[in-house]
Amino acid sequence: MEIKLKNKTKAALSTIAIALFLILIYAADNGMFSGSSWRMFITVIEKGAIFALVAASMNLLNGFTGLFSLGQAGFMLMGAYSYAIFTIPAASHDTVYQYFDGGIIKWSIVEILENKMGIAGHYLGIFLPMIFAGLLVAGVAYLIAIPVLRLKSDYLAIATLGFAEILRAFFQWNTLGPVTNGSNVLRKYTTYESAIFPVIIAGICIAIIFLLINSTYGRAFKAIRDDEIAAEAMGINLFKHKSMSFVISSFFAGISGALLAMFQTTISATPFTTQMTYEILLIVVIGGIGSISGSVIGAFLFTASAEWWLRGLDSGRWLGISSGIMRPGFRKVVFAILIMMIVLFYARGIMGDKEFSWDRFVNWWRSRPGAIKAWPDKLKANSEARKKARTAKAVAKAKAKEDKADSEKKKSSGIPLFTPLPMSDEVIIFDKEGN
Amino acid sequence: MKKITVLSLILMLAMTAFVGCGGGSGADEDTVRIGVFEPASGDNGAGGKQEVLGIQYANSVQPTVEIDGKEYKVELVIVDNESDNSKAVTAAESLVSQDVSIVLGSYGSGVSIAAADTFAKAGMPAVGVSCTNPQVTADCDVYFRICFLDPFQGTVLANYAYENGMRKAYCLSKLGDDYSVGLVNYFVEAFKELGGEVVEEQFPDKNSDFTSYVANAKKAGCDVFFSPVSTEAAALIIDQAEAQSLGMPILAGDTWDSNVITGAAKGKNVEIVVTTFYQEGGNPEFDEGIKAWFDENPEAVTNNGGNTDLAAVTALGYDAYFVALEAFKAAGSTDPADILKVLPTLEVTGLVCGDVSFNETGDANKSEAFVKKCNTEDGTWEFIKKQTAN
Amino acid sequence: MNLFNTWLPYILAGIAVGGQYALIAIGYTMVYGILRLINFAHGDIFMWSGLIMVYLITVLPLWLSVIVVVVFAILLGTTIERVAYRPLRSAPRMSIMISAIGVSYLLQNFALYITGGLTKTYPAIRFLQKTVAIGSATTKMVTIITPFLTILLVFLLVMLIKHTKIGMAMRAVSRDFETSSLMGIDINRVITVTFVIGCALAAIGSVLYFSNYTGINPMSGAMPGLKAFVAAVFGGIGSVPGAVLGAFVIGIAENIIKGTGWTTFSDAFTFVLLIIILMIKPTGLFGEKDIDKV
Amino acid sequence: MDNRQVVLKLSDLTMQFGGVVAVDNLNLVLHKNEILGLIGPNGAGKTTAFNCITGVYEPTNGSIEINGEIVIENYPKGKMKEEYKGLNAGKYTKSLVMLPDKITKLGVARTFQNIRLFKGMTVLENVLVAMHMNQEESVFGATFRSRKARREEKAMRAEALELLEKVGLYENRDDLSTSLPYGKQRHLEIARALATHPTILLLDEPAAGMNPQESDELMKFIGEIRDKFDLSILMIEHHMQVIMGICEHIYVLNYGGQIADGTPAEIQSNPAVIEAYLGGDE
Repeated sequence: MEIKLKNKTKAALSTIAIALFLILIYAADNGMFSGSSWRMFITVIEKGAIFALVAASMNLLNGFTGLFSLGQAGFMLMGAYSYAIFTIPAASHDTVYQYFDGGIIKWSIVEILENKMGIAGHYLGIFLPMIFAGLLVAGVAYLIAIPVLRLKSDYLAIATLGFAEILRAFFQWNTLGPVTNGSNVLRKYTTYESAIFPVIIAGICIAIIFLLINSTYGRAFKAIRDDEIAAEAMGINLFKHKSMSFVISSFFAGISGALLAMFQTTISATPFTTQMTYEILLIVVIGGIGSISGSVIGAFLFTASAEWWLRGLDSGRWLGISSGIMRPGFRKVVFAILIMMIVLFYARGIMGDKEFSWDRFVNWWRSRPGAIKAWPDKLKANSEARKKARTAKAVAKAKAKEDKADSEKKKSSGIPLFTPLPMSDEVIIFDKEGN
Repeated sequence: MKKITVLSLILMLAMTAFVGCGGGSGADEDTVRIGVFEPASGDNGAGGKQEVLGIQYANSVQPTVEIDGKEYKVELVIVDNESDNSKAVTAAESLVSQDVSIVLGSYGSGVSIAAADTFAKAGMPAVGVSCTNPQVTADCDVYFRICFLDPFQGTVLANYAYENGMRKAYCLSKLGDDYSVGLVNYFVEAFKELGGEVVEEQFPDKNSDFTSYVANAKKAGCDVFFSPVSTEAAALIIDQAEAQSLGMPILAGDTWDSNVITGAAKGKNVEIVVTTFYQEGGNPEFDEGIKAWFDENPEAVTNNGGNTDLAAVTALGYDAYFVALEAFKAAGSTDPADILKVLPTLEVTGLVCGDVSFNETGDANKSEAFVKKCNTEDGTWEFIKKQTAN
Repeated sequence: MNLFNTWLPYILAGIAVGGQYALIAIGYTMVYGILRLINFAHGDIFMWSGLIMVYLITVLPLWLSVIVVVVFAILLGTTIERVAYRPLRSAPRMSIMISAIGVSYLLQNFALYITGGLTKTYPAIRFLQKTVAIGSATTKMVTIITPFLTILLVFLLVMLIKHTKIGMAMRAVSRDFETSSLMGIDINRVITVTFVIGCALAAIGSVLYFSNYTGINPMSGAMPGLKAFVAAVFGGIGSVPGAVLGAFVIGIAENIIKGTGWTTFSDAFTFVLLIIILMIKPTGLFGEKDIDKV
Repeated sequence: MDNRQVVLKLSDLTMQFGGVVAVDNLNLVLHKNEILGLIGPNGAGKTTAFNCITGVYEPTNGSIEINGEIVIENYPKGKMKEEYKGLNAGKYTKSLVMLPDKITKLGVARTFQNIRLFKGMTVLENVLVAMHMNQEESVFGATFRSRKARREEKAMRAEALELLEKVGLYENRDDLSTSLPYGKQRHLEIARALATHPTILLLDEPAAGMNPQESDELMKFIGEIRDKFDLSILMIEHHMQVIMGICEHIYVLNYGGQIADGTPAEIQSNPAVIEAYLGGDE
């Protein structure tokens, strides 16, 4: 009993879902709901969107190109800094760069553009440095790619991890203080005002990654992931495509870094450790390596659990249960155990390597337990439809057998001609394939 | 089937978020909540916990407050900011979302700076307990603090060093740590002005090998080893100083006024001098009270590092709690906005670490720091003098 | 002579920490040699060995604590192998590496919970922490003992690998995993023994390391772990003498860098070294070339 | 002599791994539209020779000429200088390397002995991947679906489907490549190789694992694609029935060295070949 929706229906459903989501965020962000949980909801949405973007970018590398890279935190760090440095208002430079005589950059792009173009300049002033952050990171990533991409899987992982650590030390270096503020936090830079902003930017970027993956270049990436040698034999230039994936992934990591800077309102190099890269990697794993929608879902789940739902485990009361073992740190233990369970018993993650599709969603929704109970009148219709489908399937199968035999015959007689096959083989069984 | 299990699990979690936390927000009418924004883990975990102890002790001493003629029970909402600037924002947000009336904290300036904008956005008054970096209150209307500042402390330390004949200082700070880098900076500024000479170095995150830094200080022929770093690193530095016979006093700021240091230095041939907020024995009543409280709460002793020696930040935490209560009384309301209005003019007396009033940036008006020296024989602090910036 | 005296403390420190890295690096190099897996959790096993010692010393005498620590590390390591790596052995390489990262995350977070995020002070082993003077430098006894003990242990290990049956099996498995299993070598046993050796050495390393740098927190294992791994790569992964040499090189170089005032980059340097060696000689100093079968 | 155009020429090709000479002084000529067989016992170095031609390995000594141009050439260098056991040590002085993707772009396509399909992809996608190298649109245009990209994609799909139809995989186009039965996977590999628009096709044991009837079909199929796509084919095969039935000329390798070459009839009666096969491990 499978339903196939029309493309128009799918598009409409997507539009409605996105619109509802944005309205919900807008409403919650502007305090239209009472109850302070909504504040936390907004925080989780913002942070989740940012991590969804960086997870998707990591998935592009690890899941779609098969490059096990662990440099994502370093690239985020760089993106965050290059955004922040150029948007600190001139008046705040003395406070921010308090140990470096106000730094060497005494202006803010946002202010310059604002003076010229008003409010449009303000947004352009946020947007341009963000893009610049992405481009700068992409450029550095290209330089790193030249030596690093020659390495095999695990060496690559450790080398990229090393580069991230080097970047971190570099940004904390006192000598660069007039630009990076050394070990001290950068703050007071321009940030977004509405939670809609990171959601939309991250959404657009993820959509671009999605489009890329479904282009011929995306196919080339997947080919490299599946079999480097065969891909090369198909005329795919390994270095060109690997570095392309690496650079594009870094670009988006840079953008997400800029968004993270805006979210946090202060930025310092300290938190961008290997630990952070591991967390991004675990998001990718939870969502499913090779599924962009999985990474998005994973990011929101991870953020919500870590920052919100499981916080009670640290303070001794969770789900109404109070216990002495729930003291600070317990949340992280539970969390780590959950992740290990996913890694060991559920290695494909939430989405496997499938993407979200309305077809599957609708079919899953109909097949969930309780669905039939909920609409008893549909029960009969369903069973009838199922019976009908079964007969249709049987007929189709019989026909397919004939066709197969037919085509076999044709093959033996030379190059067979096209014979359309009934659609019965295309039935998607969600529980088996998409679990 | 698996899918359904996972999904129901997720749904269950999601429910708890709204139910669990939401349940909290619908608190009793007669309860007022104080948010405690402190690290319980990470680099500053030890100090953060000691600061929380002071607040908790104060809460046990004075669990209620009378606001506008009505008796309120005071409830503490404690979150862990993990000593991590990126986690600090969400931790702060979770406090705001739990309807606290005022926030106290944090130990370590970085997290306070990171959270300042979140509190500002929510109009939530915050009182810094031991965050000494000037940036915490600068450009932030909601942040106040009851301790002195790094420029002041740096100058005090430089004065002390110069007055005691030290002319060349080795300054060690931790890369990426605003507190130590900032304090070293002010120290260097003041020390150079006095005519001293300095050697500056920084050690990277997660470093535990201080052999070479100690060797560097010896090589450079310095007279004093200034390293106002976290207590974690401090213990390792003391250890190496002993192993290599450093031969010069170690000077540090308020973070070192902790039993971690006295514990590490006990029985070792090192000289440690610190500046701090609180003079032990300055208020015997408080000292005795908290020791008795420790006796009743074994968990508090664990959080204090396994013994009942007092840290300065515990005393400051105690003071911060009472500042918050006074703010409630003065505002006559539990609404953050009302509290914010009365804070700039608030004056609190009778505290353990000296009276508190705020200047226009929101900093406490404090003009002297206590200089203490570690007695390495019995592992206690000895009061030396009160030192001013001039 | 003067120059020597100036640099002596750095070199001594470098040799000591190098020896400690070496003991960790052996675990990395052996596991990688056989399973082709970077055991990201190895550094955390090292950290846990130190942590357990802190708790044990309160109830047991010193000598017994050390033994129990070694046994604990072995149990922890083999359990991790059995639970987190063995089921994934036929899975893609990335999965098992992710599993290793997951285990590392779990071990660190569990340590965070147990310690409450506070740094624990390692128990004083008076004999190791005694101050001694060498030339112009004074240092701890452990600094002197470490390189000798390391070399002795490595010598024993090399003997074991060269001259015992299990050692032979290990060499065979590291050369060709599949063929060896077809030849009737009990792969699981070989892997278990590898983990036993690696973890035991890491535990001994932890006693030396934490006697020298006495603070333990949940992140204490991460940096030494990464550095030891770099050492293993430097020496040619799979090669025990290579890992030991690499560890000493990294330990000494790191301390000399600190001595020259580039302290900001003392950790970053390790990774620079890694990238340079991978560029020039991807198989490390003593590594063997691996030819892809097509 | 054969006066057809020479499309592929191996001269003194030697490949030595450490102390093992896998391919020893191989000289081979492939003419246009010829079907050439490369046979020999296991471990004779046939696949290694393929890997040298396609740029996977860098040969130790010798040269490879494609369509009249030397594209790969090497001589023993460094440590190999002393270790080198092959012939013609001083003959070559240039070091020309070409990566596999460039070789493919020159019109040399191959299949693999142990099928190397892209596992995560459908049959159609497998073929589409092979067409990617001819795409002109940049990654930017392709991502944002420029008009050119859409046109190219459409053309690719049409061509791929046509190709699948020709090899009899049209019905399976949306199946996962690994879900195909073994024989069809072999066909898909060939289709994929054809999608790169080759002039020379290297087939590595295309009939492996097939029953006599299937290999008969395969033989016909190979002949057909040769004509249809104007190919020159070099194939490694163990099925003597296939080799003898289809190849115009055969080279025999043993222990890396070339022991004979000639027409199928000549090979069948060559004593050295018989010796190698009877005395060898087959």
